Amino acid sequence: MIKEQGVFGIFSYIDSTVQAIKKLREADFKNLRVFSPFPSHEIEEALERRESIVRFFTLTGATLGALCGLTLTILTSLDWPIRTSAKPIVSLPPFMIFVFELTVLFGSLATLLGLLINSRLRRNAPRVMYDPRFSEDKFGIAVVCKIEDIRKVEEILKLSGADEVQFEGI
Amino acid sequence: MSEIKKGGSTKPVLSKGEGLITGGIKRRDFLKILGVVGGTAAITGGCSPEPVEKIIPYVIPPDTIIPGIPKWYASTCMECPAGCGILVKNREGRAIKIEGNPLSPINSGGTCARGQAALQGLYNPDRIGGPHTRNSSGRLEPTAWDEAESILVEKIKEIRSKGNGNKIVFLTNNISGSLNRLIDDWVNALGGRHIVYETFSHEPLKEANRISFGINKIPTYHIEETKYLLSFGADMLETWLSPVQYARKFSEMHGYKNKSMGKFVQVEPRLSLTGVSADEWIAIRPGTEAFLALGIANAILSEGAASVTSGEADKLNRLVKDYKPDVVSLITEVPTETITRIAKEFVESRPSLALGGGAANTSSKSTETLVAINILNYIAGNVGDTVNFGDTLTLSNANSFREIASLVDSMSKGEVELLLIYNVNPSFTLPKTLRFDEALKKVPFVVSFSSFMDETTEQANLVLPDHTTLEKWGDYTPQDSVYGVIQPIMDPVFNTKSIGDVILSISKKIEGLESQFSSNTFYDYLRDSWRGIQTRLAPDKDFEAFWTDKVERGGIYREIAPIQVRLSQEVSTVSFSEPKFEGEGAIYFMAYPSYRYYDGRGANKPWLQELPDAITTAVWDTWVEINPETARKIGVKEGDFLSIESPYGNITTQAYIYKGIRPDTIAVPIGLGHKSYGRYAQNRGVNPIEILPVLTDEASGGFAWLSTKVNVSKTGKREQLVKTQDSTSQEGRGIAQAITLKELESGVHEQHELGEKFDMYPPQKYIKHRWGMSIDLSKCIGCGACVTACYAENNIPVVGKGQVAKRREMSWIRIERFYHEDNGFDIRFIPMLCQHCGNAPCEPVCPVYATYHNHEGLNAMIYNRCVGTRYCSNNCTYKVRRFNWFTYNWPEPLNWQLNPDVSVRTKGVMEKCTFCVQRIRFGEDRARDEERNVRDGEIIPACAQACPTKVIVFGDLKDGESTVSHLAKDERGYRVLQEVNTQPAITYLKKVTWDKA
Amino acid sequence: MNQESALTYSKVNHDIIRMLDKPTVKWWSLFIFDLAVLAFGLFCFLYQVYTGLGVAGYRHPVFWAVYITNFVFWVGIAHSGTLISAILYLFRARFRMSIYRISEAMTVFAVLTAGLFPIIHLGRPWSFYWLLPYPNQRELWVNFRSPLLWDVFAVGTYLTVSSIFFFVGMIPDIAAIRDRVKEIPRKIIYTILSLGWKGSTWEWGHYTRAYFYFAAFATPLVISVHSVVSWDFAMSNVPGWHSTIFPPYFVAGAIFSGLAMVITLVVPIRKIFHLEEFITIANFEGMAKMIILTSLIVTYAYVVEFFMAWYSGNPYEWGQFMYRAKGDYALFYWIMIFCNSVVPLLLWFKKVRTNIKALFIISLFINIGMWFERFNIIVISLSHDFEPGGWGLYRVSWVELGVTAGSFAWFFMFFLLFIKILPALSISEIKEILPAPTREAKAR
Amino acid sequence: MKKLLKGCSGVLLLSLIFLGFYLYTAESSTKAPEQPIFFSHKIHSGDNQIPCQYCHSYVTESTMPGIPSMQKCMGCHTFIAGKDEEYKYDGKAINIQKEIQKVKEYWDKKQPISWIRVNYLPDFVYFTHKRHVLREGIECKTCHGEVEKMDVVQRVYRLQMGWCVSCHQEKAKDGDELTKLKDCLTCHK
Repeated sequence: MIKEQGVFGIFSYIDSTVQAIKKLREADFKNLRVFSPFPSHEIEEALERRESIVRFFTLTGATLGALCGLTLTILTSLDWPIRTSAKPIVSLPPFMIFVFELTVLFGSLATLLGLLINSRLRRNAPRVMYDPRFSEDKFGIAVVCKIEDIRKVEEILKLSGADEVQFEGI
Repeated sequence: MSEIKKGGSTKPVLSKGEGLITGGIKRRDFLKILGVVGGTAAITGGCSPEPVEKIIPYVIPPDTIIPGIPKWYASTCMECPAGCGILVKNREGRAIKIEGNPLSPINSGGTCARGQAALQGLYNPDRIGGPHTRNSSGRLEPTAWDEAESILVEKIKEIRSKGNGNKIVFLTNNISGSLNRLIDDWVNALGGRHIVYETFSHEPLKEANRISFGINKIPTYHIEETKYLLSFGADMLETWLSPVQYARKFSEMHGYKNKSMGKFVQVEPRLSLTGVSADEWIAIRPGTEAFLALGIANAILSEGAASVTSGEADKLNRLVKDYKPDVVSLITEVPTETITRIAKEFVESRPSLALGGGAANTSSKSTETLVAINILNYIAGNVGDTVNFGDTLTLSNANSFREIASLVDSMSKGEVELLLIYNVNPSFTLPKTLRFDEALKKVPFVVSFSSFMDETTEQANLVLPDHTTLEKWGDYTPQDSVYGVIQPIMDPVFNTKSIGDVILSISKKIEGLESQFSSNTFYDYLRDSWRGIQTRLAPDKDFEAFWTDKVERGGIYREIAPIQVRLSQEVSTVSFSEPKFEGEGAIYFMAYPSYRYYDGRGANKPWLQELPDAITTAVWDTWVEINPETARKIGVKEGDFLSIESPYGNITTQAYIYKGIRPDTIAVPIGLGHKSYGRYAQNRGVNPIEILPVLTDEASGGFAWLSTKVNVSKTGKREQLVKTQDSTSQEGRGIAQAITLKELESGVHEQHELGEKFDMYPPQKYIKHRWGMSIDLSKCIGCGACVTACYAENNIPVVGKGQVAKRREMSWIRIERFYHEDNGFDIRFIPMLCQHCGNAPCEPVCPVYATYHNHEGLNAMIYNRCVGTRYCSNNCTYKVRRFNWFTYNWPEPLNWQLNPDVSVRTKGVMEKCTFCVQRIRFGEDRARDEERNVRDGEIIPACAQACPTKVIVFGDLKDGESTVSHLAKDERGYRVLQEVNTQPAITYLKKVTWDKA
Repeated sequence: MNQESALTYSKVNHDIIRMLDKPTVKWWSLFIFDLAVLAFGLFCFLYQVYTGLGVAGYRHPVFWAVYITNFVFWVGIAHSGTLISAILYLFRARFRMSIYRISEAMTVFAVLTAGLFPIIHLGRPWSFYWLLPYPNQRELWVNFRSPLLWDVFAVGTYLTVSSIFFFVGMIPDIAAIRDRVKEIPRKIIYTILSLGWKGSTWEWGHYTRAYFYFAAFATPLVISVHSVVSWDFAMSNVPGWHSTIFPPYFVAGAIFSGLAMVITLVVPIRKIFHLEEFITIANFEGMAKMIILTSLIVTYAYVVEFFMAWYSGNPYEWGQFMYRAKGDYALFYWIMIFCNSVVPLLLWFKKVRTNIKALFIISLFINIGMWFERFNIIVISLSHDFEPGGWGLYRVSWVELGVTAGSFAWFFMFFLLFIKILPALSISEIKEILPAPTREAKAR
Repeated sequence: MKKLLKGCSGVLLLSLIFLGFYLYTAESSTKAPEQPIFFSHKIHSGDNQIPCQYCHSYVTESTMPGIPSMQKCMGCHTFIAGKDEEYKYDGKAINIQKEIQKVKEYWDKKQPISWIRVNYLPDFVYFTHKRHVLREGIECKTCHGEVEKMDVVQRVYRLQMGWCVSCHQEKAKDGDELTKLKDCLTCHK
């Protein structure tokens, strides 16, 4: 794998972070990774990110769940029809409960799956391009760029108010 | 000895038990059971591993047994002197169910609870396993039959050598027939006496009949033909003479049909179970029935309504002239109008019948009372019509209490050297004041033939346990018209020997008797004796054919017409006075025979112990019934322990507040309070006989049961009175409904809706059948035979007092009783069982389909699928489901009785009435084999079969012609809690009442 | 937000992660005591399985009693957790931030506890899996028409979804702990649990979206679950159960009891861990107000039940309700009324609802009252239904009490472990409501 | 991607466990216990062509087929003592005469032989041989396999519910009959 170079700025303030993002984007550095201790709308807006595609996972899961609920209840009831209390073998009103529950269950599981896949969560500690302070009170911007652009990026970060700037290979 | 094992099941495991017969290959051998016998199944389920099972074949196959196929044998029930005919079901060599013999004119197929429970006598775990003799240290120890018999032989030889043959006494219960003859002859040959002792022997009835008509006998009564029944304390539906017979006849008389029914008036201080079925209860002052009868007679005679000759009328008029209704009213505390009204009704509704002589109401003037009742019957023209002196009871042959008392006296004087006791338990049934136990100690040698270790047997020197009725040959003649055959249903369970065989076998060893008693076995003796009957009754028949036919049918049944009798001269000599009561107390003490335990002999049968008393619903214990007014006065609530003190002793038992008893009377049932008699009877309840004085009915010498006045006081101790129904009121919910005769006649009554009402769902489809039931409340007398029959048929466990206290009795059918106080005091019974609802609330709530509605309308319960959520029971409108809180066990050999066609349930599953699905399937299978449809009435569930009054009708509702589908549309029909729209398959027919005056 | 303005991001981290310090002797003794009670409960259960359900106090016709009471009680407790975390999340109620993690934990543990009872109360608990629709050689399925099966699905779904919700909400906080702890074993555990969370924008982007969906699912789910639980009763025909108001009545009751339980749990934690800065009086007041509201709804339901019984002219219903008020169990009924309808009225006074001690005591009353509410609904209704001949009373047995105590121990075992292992307050969400540090603010 | 793989393998493992369980419960396992006497159905029923019903004589009358009594065994074996030769089975050599001698010993002691049950039905299942054999004409081997070829009887089918039900389902001619044949009360009472 070809090593890419990254520049890594650490900020204390959210407005400086947002400013840095805007400037970097203006300078056509689009490959940014921003870290924050909490979800921040300002940062997201500055990054102009697209809507998360987790929702499609949710939709698929929920639909699948509803279908499962419907088929499971109807088909198993018909498989060995047993009469209880003069009620029809396929009693849709109670079956709707299963449709609902399975919609929720499958929807939630699919959302979880969507979250895990899309945000690429994996079970090891981040080693590169990360600072433990991000989970505390610092903001960070990692800019992936060519070696020749490193200086430029560093300059933008520092100008925007970065406390520190580091270099790392990705 | 073979063994069948099934993993984790409570099915009968045949193993060597103490005293159980273990060797030999015999006819109807139950020990070498073919291993593939399904046995009684237990349910496990889940992923239980398969047990390693053994299959054990017969060595020699018995000739009559095909494993898996039941055989029925006819016999005669000996649980009380009534002698009902029975059919006993044998599966794989074991008796598993008793049913009434439909051919018997006594019970016509019905039984009582005691009859059903005879099986628990047979399989009682506390039976004496073999002969016992008293050793040097004074303890009874097992011995061999040869040895035991030779001890008796030596004893007899010794007594005879001293020339004391007249000091031999054979004390038995009323055993008529061949055994009676054998014992009579045998003891006479020895020079001794045979004394017949029955706890309830009704001497006053005999004596009164002798005085009135010159016949010293107990007649039979044709209750079924009467239109008006007036009973002076005769508990004919419980223990009086022949309860199943009279229950059946009563239901014919009193059951509503063709827009009419007979009327029944019960005169007694305590409303008994019999009284509950009456249309009117007259709470008379105890012991004054004679005056009421005379008052009624007076009223009839003074109206000139009597059907007697003028000479007799004069004679009678002289006798009754002092007893004008207003005078009588003062003595009896019965209103004058009631007396005149009853008099009018009694003569106008003919044929009528007056009965008397219930044990509980037998006072020291009982003979006079019964004479007065005889007069009533006579002037109403009933004698020779509904009173049948042609067909009399053999109970008439019993010795009187006075004779028993003199026996006790001679015993204590040392005038008895050898006492042989069979089937009686005088230590328990005689009052303590008679000092029987002390007298018994004076008898040098006592032999008991009892199969159970009762109070008397405990004191015997030699115990030679007899077979129970279901294990031996014999015969019994309860009344002149019936010769019942007793045949063994199975080989003996324990190492017992028939008393007849013992007598015959020891006779061989006593010189002088060998020739007279030459039969090898009692079976031969019996056949010889029946040869005599055959020569008498059917001289032209071949004996073998005659014998086989009678054994198959269960006996000889004849009809004997009433004979005409006239009033004797002696009547005019009778003088009437109030009976004597001993004791200074203010309260009359009534000890009444229990329809569950009779005189106490039923107490060792767990089914009877757990059968709720119909009125109180109490189980496993004794109680004292006390009027709420009296209770309030002494500050007593239900469950309080009361001390009842007579001059002769003191008993302490729990109070039951009962409006059906006079405020000046308390009542305690007889039957419990055993000091021994096995684990189920021992130290349970109290025996009211203990505090009774030795007072006899003066004229007849019969025991005067109602002869004591007592003091009642609170002890301060209190416990829950264990009973199965707490609520006494039906809260106006129309569970047990009634309708008056007038309403029915006029047709002005609510017609219940029979048409299909609007439903969300399409009507259900039933393939071929829809099983249903109808229950006629006008016939139900609350006797509990159905309950016990259900226990027997469906392997229902007995849970014991502690569990019933938690209302965990397992009975699938219960007799609910509701008190009504709006218009006089009145009790209604309603048998409550699974209603097999068309819209069963229990079904849809089961998550695993353990209960569902099948194509024949059955509400099925699949035990092995049940996980035990108990939701079905919560949702059951009728609360008829039972849950197995534990795995219940049947102590060996009670488990031999289990029905192999019904699963034995283990802990954690629900169960309930199945309409006896095993019988339904059996009937359907048979019909299919014979390529026909199931006939109406062919399939009968155990409860319907046992019912002596034929309350329950079972059949196919889909078949428009069946009896049950007609009854379902009956004008009296209703369904319990119909408004819940459960659409039950059971139609109840409303009880019919006479309009209250 | 005056009080909170003293908080800084690092103080949030510090204070919350401080709670995970080595357990004290007190904690250990509490934990061991808890395990002892749990062991006793387990013994009672095993004894019951071995001997038979008869060792519990059930008696005909009361076939459900303390176990199902506990089931409904714990499911009810669970509900307020989801309410606080999901519903209030959707409504953006700020006072939820500091307490939602505790209440979510409470939800998960309460459902874990509740889920035991349907199995404990079975006659044959070893066959409980027959309630699950799985292909088997018998070719038998389950009865989807049975409310008990609805329960299986509802509670199962609820447990899964609330666990996911609970866990997902914690990922960033666990990452924060991971970044702080030094000892190797803990570091590894938190590393695994944090799933490599970095706090990057794309993570946050998907995260907030997913979180929103979880909340959106959880909200109807929570209502459905307690509705389904109420249908266990309402779908039957027992007088006192068969009622259309049961679902809303049960949901309100669940929230009511759950809020009380949150207070019961949070008050001691706040005191022990000195979290006054995070969990403020205002938070409590917000909950107290919700308690008033739900108490009124519940009281309304009590009244309406009586009214409907009377107005319907149904003798069975009316008989049942008169029995509740005047019958053998009247004491329990009036305890319920006192605890649930009368005591919460005190919260109308601001002085009371801002007094932590008073709140704590009131919350205990409500817990007791709500337990008895379920007990009354179940036991009194069953003991007095259609058929007077079948009426009977119930008395609790020591086994049931043991199992009940065990269930509390089971719940608190999880809770004790939770406060020592996982962040009991949400680090990232508290930061969300803190004013973000800006250079402008600093300059001023 | 790794994550996905891991997840997939997890799901796969889970379904394998389920499948295994399903197969385990549905499988037709064999069970051939060693009996107290080497009784060969092959010799009796196969070689000598004795019909099943000769020994299992109640099969068309009763719920149970009947295990032959010792008397029945001796009915023949009083006259048939067997050849004094080795009979090969499962690598073992069995002396037929000695085995028959064992039967005689039992008979002399008037003791039954405790056979080990091969085909087992739980107690709560009510199966009637009569209904199946007599009415429906189902052959013995349908459930017991080709016994006439077995020296030691072994279980061919596990006789589990699903197996019974599938046959009941096939036999049903119409909907009503299917309902009847699949009624739980048919086998559980």
